[in-house]
Amino acid sequence: MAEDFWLNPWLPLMALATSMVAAVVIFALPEERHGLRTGVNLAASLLKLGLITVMVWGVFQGLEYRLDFTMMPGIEFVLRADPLSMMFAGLSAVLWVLTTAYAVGYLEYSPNRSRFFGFFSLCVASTTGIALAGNLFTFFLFYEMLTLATYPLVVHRGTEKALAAGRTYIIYTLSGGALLLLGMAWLYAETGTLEFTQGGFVEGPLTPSLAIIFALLIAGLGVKAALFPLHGWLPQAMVAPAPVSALLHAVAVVKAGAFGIVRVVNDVFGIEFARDEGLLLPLAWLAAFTITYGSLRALAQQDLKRMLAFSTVSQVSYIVLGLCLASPLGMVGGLVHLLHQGIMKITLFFCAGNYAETLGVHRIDELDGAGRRMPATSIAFTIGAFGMIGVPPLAGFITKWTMGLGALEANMPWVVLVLLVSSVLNAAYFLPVVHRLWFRARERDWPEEVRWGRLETMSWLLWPPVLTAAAVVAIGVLASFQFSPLSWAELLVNREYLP
Amino acid sequence: MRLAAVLVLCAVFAMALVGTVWQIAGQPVGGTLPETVADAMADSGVDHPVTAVLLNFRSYDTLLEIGVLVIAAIAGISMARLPSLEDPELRTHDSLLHALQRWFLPLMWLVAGYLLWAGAVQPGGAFQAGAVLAGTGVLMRLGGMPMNFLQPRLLLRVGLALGFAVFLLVAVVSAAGGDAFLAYPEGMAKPLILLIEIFLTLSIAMVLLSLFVAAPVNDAREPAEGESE
Amino acid sequence: MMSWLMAGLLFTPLAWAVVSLLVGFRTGRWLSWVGMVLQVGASVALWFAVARESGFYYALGGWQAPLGIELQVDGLALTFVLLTAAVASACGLHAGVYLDPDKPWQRYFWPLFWFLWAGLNAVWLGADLFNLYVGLELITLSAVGLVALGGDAGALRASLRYLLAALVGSMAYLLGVALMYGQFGTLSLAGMSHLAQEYPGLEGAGLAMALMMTGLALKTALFPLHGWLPPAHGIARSPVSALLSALVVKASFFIAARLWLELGPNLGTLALAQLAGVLGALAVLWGSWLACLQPQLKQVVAYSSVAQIGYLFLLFPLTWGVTEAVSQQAQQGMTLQVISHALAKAAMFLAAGNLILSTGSNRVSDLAGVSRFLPFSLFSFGLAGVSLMSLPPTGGFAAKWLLLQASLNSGQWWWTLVLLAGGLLSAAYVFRIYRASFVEHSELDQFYHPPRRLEAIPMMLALMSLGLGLVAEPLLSVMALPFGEGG
Amino acid sequence: MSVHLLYAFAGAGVFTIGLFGMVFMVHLLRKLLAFNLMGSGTFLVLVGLAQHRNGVDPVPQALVLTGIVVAIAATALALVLIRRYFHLTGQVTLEPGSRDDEGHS
Repeated sequence: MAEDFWLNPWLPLMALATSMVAAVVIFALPEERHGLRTGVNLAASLLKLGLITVMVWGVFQGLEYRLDFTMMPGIEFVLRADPLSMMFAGLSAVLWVLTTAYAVGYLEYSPNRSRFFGFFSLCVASTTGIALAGNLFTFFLFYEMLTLATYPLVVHRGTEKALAAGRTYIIYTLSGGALLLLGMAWLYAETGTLEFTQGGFVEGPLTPSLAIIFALLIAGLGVKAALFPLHGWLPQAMVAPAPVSALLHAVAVVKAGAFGIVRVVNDVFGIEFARDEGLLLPLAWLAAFTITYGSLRALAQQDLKRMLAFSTVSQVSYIVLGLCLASPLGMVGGLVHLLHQGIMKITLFFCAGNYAETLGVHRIDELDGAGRRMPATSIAFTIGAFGMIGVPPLAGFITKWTMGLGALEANMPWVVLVLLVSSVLNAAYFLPVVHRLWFRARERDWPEEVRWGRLETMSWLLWPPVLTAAAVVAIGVLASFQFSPLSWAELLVNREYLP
Repeated sequence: MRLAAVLVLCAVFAMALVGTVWQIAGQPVGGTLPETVADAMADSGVDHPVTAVLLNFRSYDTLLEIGVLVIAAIAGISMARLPSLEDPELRTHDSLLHALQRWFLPLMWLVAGYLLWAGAVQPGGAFQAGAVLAGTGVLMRLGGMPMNFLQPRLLLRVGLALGFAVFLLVAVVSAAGGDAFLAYPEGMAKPLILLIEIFLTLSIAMVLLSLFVAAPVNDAREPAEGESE
Repeated sequence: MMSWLMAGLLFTPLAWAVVSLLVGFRTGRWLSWVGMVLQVGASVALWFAVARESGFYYALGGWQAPLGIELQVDGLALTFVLLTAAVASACGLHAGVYLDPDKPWQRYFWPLFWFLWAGLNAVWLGADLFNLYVGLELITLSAVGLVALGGDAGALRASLRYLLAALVGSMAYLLGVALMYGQFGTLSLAGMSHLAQEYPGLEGAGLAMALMMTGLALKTALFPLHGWLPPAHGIARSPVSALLSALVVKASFFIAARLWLELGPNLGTLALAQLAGVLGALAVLWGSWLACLQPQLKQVVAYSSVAQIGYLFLLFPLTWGVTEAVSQQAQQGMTLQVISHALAKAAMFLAAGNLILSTGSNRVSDLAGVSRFLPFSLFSFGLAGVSLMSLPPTGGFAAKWLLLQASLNSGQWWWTLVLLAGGLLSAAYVFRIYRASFVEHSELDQFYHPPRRLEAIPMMLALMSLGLGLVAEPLLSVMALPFGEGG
Repeated sequence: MSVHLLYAFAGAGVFTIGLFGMVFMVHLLRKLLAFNLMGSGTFLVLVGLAQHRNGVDPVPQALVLTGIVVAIAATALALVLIRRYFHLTGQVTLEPGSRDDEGHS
């Protein structure tokens, strides 16, 4: 591709527009046009995947994709592609395809699908926007749009419980948004710019107001990233349909928060500035605490999806913790976990959804013997769970190993201890599930069993977790391959942050 | 308790207001408008400064003011009940009133006409004339004269809008010629102002009268004491 | 060319008021369409003309101030004229379908509507204090007439309350005008501004200005003088509510703001500025809180107006005793807030009208299940809600951002808390409506589907308020155009 | 102190009385009368203060004429509304649901 190809500036916008346009089209389609809707959905997600792939290649070649225009005095709308944004955009593009396919199967025969898929696409559009945002303002724009687009998904079922969860969700996230806005406005008043800059644009020395701004920004982002004590909405939001949970937990919402923290630390304050001024250490402690706390709470859960939710609380903080190490390897570990955790967690949620949809099983103690009834799903679940624990050579192991090295590099050995404790705890809540799946015999009938002919479940539901589970293995085994997440994270860190 | 509070507040307000008036009266600043008015009188087309201000210098105010009157009339007749207008019960069968009417009505029309004409040189003008004219209408109505044009039909609406429409047309005609909105063409001020005033008088009388007439009256459900007016 | 456009702009609404008085509702409807086209055309043409050249004073009748009445035709005024053209046309188009043409009183809708429009334009362009008073009364009386049109006891009670409050407000304003004339011997705002600069320390005039602002605050429904607004805006027909909330309350605020910006630097005090800000802040909090508690849909929207008006009054503290740049930001923020609230609130009321039409009830709880059947109007309502919550990229956000910057840059950080809390509270009442619509256990399974045209209009308005944030920069640059000083 | 200024002070007083009536009275007709008092007070101030300053001044006189017409229009509209309101509810105050015993003028 030529370097001055005229389409280049428009590629980010087109990637954004694919899901945006899909959303509008889907809203406009009548409820009963299922086939067409599925077609639009899949076509749009594949198109987006293609566009992102082109951009990934371009960014790898060192190309710059950037589109900007001025919205208000001093405020620009900027979309651009850099290695970090490609990482997140790529993740959301890949998982959008799979989740869409999964959702088509999951929601078959249920009402309000037009509404669901419309907001679903908007949600993905927001995520893409977050990934491609070139300044804090654009980031904020899509961050809030994400909040709004996910609300209808959370309350989709319209039950009392769903509405209550939606309420909690909206209170948490909008309050977070308000904090973020305050921090952003203040930052702008102090510095006069919001443009993400390599190495940060905040200039020392650290004043009290800068420290407060940092705290405000992190708190605002921490709500979505489910940092303790701002995680309360996440387990409640489990009432949403499984594809939504998968998306919320694996890609869109929590990752948006974590991604935002990465952006703020790296491109607003600058990693070295933040480290040298001691901003990162409290954040590291908070992340470490959240990792342990989430795992402990997960231990106590009986509901499968709630357990996964607390596991998410714990796992997302790995990203933050890795970042706070502020050493090259630590950052690589944290950033790569953005992808690894997404793929592993979405596998687990797909599987949980399959159990619920096919067998009517929601609780862990009802899972006895499910491995025999649904082998493919259960294998996928097992792979995901082992990945989470950090069993080599799966994806989770890569994360933990790199981060451990990074902690030593940064001279923060206590982090290694946190990683170890967390892995033990992960094993403690995942292994019993795996044990029930494979080694317990079924004594009762399944609560609500549905049969789908030859396969263990509907093929729309079966293939996505199988594919993601395969990916969990692949990105672990092929970690040193040129376009693997790990290599990309290394490229990113070496090129941009800690050369 | 509430009375005391309101009284105290009003007293405070009154004192502040009197103080303000005192302050302002003590140190007026700026130019004097009356001289400017006097200088411009020659171009105004009328001889009385108040009329000149009303219908020439600040004619936009007057235009909008007539609009306000028309609005009130519209809102009024929007609530009128049609059939009640000619209810015989409303008619006063008072021989004194009838006698008065016979003598007064022509006289009042004359007064109205005079007020209208006098506006050009001394206090008076369309509004005063219209008010007197409306007064005759009220008398006629109370005396039970059939005034079918007060039924909220096209005729009434034309009557209400006529003065305003004429004013507006005059305003826009000169603008169409490239002059400012509401400007009178050279030398035409006097006849145009007179024209406007005549139609305004009619319309103002009509508005006031229709507001007097327009109200929901004589409905069976209405309590007895509500009939008193 | 310019003078024809001006004449057309002033003439059209008044002429259409007269003509539509003479015909029935249906004829009035298509006549009004023609009028709207003319009016929108004149507004757009003038706006571009001024954006290309610069603002000017338009002397009515050829008499210049202080003798005659001059109109101040600048970017700001024309932007508001344009806004009025857009919102009023939308409301008029909606009303043409929404109102029942067979009711005998509806024929009076069009003349009142056009008079209201004329009054609004008179206020945006007015630069003469007494003329502004007449314009205000033109607005008030036609608005009251519209609320009361064919109304029952409740509507009459609301409109009487509205009328009495508005009359007290205008009298206070007029008394202030009387005092000002006694002080300065002129009615032209620009002339007064010059004199006030020349002779500082006129305490009497300061008090007179405070009196005028109090009267205008009453007419704008500033807390705690807001009691009349929710009943009137809640009970009127939806297109009328939209007009009232979107435009009418802004007229009196606009005058207060013009007064403050012209005379405030010399006649205002810190206490007055901060008081206005504090009352605005309380309005934001109290109005939003009450909006959360209302059982009726339109009351929610009406109380939300009380809250949104509160933001506007932050203009006063943020432009007093601050640097030019901060004042500029505050003014821009205020302007955007007026525009975006007008668009969003009109969209909201019109959408609420559609929702009421389809559920047959004004209660929030009766919206259960609507999200399944009427996504379009609900969507418009939601998009407008996004602007009220001031999330990006809406005009509401742009306004809030500028106000945030102004308060941070002037060191008055406490207003930022109000802005943020207000945003969250508005989210609370907007989401209350969404939440109700997502409830699935509705008894109603069939909803009436309003005509497409009714649904399209609020959507257009909502999209405009959404897109406002994207074009804020060019819009603001026109409003900030240097103003050609005329006679 | 000129006689004109006296008018202005009287106007201030009349305005305040009107304001009091507006705030304190509940009967709608009384409120309306109070509004007219406020109007009269305002017009007194307008003319009195201006004439104190300028001598005979046609501008405030014209303004007062306009103001009177506007006030009359408002009064008339209010009266129509009050009459219809009374007709529909039998009430003479704005408090919903409570009948007023004051009697009507």
